[in-house]
Amino acid sequence: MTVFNVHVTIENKPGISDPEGDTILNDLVLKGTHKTVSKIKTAKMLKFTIKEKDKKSAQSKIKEICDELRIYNPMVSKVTYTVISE
Amino acid sequence: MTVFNVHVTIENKPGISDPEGDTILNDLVLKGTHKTVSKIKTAKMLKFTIKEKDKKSAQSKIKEICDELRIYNPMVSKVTYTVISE
Amino acid sequence: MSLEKQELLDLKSKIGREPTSTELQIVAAEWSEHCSYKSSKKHLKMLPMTGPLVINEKGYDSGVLDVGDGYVVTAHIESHNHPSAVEPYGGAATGVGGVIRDILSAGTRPIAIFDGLRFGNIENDLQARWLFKNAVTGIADYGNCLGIPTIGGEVEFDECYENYALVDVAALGFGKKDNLIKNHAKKGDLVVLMGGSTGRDGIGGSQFASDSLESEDRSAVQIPDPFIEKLIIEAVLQARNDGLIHAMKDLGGGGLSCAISETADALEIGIEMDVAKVHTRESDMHPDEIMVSESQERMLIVTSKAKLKKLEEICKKFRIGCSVIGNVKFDNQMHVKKGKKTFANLPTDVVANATLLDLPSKKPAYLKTIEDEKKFKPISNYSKTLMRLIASPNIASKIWVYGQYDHEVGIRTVVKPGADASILRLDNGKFLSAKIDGNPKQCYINPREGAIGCFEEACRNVVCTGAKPIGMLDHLQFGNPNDPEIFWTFLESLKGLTDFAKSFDIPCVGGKVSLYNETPKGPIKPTPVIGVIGLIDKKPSVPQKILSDDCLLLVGDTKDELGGSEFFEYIHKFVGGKCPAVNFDDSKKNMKSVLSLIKNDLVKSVHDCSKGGLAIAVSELSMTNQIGCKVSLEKVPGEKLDPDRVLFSESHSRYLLVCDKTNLSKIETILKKNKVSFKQIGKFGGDAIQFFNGVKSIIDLSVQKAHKTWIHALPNLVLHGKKSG
Amino acid sequence: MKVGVVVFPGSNCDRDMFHVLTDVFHLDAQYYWHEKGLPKNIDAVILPGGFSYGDRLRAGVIAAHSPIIKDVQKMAEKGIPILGVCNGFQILVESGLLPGVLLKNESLNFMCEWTNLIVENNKTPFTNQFKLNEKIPIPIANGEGRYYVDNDTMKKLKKNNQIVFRYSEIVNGSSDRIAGVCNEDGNVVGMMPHPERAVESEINPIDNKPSSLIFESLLTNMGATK
Ligand SMILES: Nc1ncnc2c1ncn2[C@@H]1O[C@H](COP(=O)(O)OP(=O)(O)O)[C@@H](O)[C@H]1O
Ligand SMILES: [Mg+2]
Repeated sequence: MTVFNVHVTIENKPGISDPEGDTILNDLVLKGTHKTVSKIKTAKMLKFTIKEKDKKSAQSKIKEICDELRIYNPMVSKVTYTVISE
Repeated sequence: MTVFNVHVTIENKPGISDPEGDTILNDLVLKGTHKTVSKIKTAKMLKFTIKEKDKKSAQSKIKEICDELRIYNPMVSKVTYTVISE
Repeated sequence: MSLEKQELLDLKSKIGREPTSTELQIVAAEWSEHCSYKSSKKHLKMLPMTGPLVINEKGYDSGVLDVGDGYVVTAHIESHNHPSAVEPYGGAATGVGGVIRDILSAGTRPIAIFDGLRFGNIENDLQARWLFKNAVTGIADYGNCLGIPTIGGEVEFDECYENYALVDVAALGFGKKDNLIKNHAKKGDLVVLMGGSTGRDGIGGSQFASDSLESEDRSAVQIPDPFIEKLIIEAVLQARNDGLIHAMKDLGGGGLSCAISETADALEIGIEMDVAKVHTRESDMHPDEIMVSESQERMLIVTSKAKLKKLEEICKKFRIGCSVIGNVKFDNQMHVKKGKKTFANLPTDVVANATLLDLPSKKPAYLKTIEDEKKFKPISNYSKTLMRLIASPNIASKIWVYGQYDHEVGIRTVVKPGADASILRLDNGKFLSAKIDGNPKQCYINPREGAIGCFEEACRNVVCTGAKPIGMLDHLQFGNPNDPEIFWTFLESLKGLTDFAKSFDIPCVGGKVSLYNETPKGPIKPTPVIGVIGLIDKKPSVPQKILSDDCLLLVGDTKDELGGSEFFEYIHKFVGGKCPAVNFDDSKKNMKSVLSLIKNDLVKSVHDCSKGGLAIAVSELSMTNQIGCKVSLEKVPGEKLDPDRVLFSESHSRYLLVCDKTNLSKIETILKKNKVSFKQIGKFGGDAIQFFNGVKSIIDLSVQKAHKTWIHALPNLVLHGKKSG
Repeated sequence: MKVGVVVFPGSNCDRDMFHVLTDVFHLDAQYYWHEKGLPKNIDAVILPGGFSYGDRLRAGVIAAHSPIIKDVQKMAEKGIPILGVCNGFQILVESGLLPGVLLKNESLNFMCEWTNLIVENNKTPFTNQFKLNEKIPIPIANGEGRYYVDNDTMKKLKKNNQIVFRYSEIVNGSSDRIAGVCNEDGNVVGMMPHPERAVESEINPIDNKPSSLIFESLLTNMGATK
């Protein structure tokens, strides 16, 4: 068994608005001196530390947990899994 | 000028508690059937879309913005930058 | 999104030609059950809607009550069931947003929110737990950000909501009568869309609300933006103060299609609009999408050319969008263009008035035997049974819920949540109290008596604060109305509410119908939710601390009415039995007498008996005051019944009164004079909740232990999955 | 005596604060919109509670970049009394006028409840009428109210007597139960609880006198400096 770090990124699906990102862009960044930023999208990340036999099973285990425990709502969010280290 | 995506990940510095991660771990994950997870840490991510001449200046510009506008609070948070695509 | 075959024929014959695709979309949105009330409208007319305090104006989305001295209170109720069942956080939050804009569109400032929440059995259903937790967070995040206090509500769990959620939200507004918007339009007036941008989210939403979940359009998820809503509120109120608004309507179900057609129809005008002028989130939206998008946080305003500049300045100050999308005509047509090209051109009365249905109804077969009781195992330990009820999700304290809601902002909240009804102070020195109540368990057993019971319970809660009920909101939630048995339950409930409203002179000032509430296992139980608004002219009854030796009186008869009670359902797992029925004469006498005792300052505290019956009502007084109580069951007014019946019957019209013993005889004189059935049933003191049957002690619970269980049961269950009790 | 109430997009206790200043304490209060400046002749500034910019990114951080904050800074340097309540406190912290940060409550929830404060510093313009250790029953209503500072800053706070209020019990996990702090000069005070919700007996179920002293302190202070 090895220890893995799995990063789960949860963000609104494309086409679903992200009011927080919009506010940070329009009311903070674009009010400042930096005008080359054209979009900000927010996401939430959960970094799991898990013991599994390999990278693949670490990822699939985490995916299972996130689906089962409704860590995100598939109706609104899309989620990406990245296994970082062994 | 090229369009870059820069991901900024904001998380608590080591040593600063993360009640949200702890709660997800203890009240959700460990209550279920998955006991191999040993830690969960939460982070917030901002995905910037920015037009800059190269990767390096995209990253340094975003870093500048984040420092200047206090996108993260240096007393409690640490931040990592990843330039994703061109 | 589509019309029924018959509706399509209707539409064609009314306009005398083939409709365009945009016209079809517009009409389908407006003729959906949600927007047109096509199944219910004929029948809703039976409710009394007028009264000396009711102000009726055309085009209002909320009811208006005159509370004197030049001030009005507005009220409205809505639900957001289907969206909450798939996305509880966003669904519940945008539900708050919608009802707030209804209050705003009359020109009043929203001052209070109420939420009624219903889910499956959270003791064993993880999804119900997830729905509950997220719906509460959604309401909290939205209302808190707006700075409108959420001061009351209810939470109930029942297996019939498995895989589903009922999220009802009511709101109150307050303002000067002179500031009410008098909806009108003048020649040359402009139609302005203000607020957030129009996007693809929520497309198909209102149609979705009228479909059962299985055929749901899963793209109909709405993202709440309370920050924009807050800015809209401030901008609209500023525009109102500056006299810039001729007419106003919020965008809710059906989006622009409904807002434009209903505004035009109500004002008897035509509106010509250009979809290219709508500020959209994405650049490639089709006119059909723009017309039916249900993006939240938008308002439609009719203003004049001369006033436009000031309106635009206000919107700019509050950094919200403001687009002139059309102008007022006098041809009674709803004309939708993109640039020069016409996409729809329909008579507004055709769009705004769907053909009403007269659905068949039939008494459900199950009702024949539902009131029959079976034999129960005798209760061996009443203390244990009471403790289990105290810990049961429906009875446990809801502080975990309302503690997440800012209920103080606005500095009006005189009595905070946790009492029977909260009290708000008004600027004219009067006080307002309100509560919403539902009881699907009783409504299932007897739709008529159950609905009346909800109404009476809401009245009772308000009366406990010393307020006289002045208006009612009804929210009728049922399954698929095309099932004659379901439709019968709808009609029965409605008739019951109508009879009560007429007999008690409480006008209905607003309401909502939500049909097609079906879960994968079938229809929900009939769930009317009733809101009652009460007014206090002088001093509100703020509960005073109960002390040792204070007397406990019970007003009203306890009857053998345990159908749908928590005792039957939670302890005996039995659905059925005799449904509590309100005796109108007794109800009136009891209300009147309680109000007069409060007015004369004779009681320290008043609490109504409802869920869980007398045993729970007494326990609640003891727990919240941290003092013991000794009650004799044989003193309880009413027919002679077994102890379990006396303890847990949910008969209506009952009030617990607490008084200092020096006031006892005065109280007795008044109650006797009013020919009210009552008795002193106990005394406070010590540190245990005790019930005696004759000399035999049948319940003896430590107040402290009970209190701890009562407070922690719900969060323990929701957060940690732990059952208490 | 002029008191400025600063309003940001999303402020929602501004009207409550204004009511208390004008109707209860008969002060000459004025609203100031975040894009404008503050006049020179102002005697005190209050940043009320609410959800400026919807609490996005972090409560208070976006508002801290508003133009008006530059003027608030100047006033602070001049020694003029400045009070931030709830979101106002968050803004003062995010703009560097006060030390520390306000994190999500340990419960992770928004919390609306009555608490008790203990007065730890009675030398500020908002606490000069209190006895030390006096108790104030007062409501909180926030989601990000857990005050945190690192060890070094905490030492400094203690040394300079910058802790103004503590909760009498653990409420949300704040470092050292801190509920309010001041700057080194003591003229800028931030607090999470809402005094404007507690000064009128009609809506304060416990005792409205202690909270009133916060405003009476200000009155005394202004009387003294005038
Ligand atoms: N969802 C909720 N939101 C706000 N307050 C609630 C909610 N649920 C319950 N409450 C409050 O908790 C108290 C008890 O509620 P409930 O048991 O429904 O009262 P009652 O039995 O008197 O109708 C009331 O003050 C009520 O307003
Ligand atoms: Mg009650």
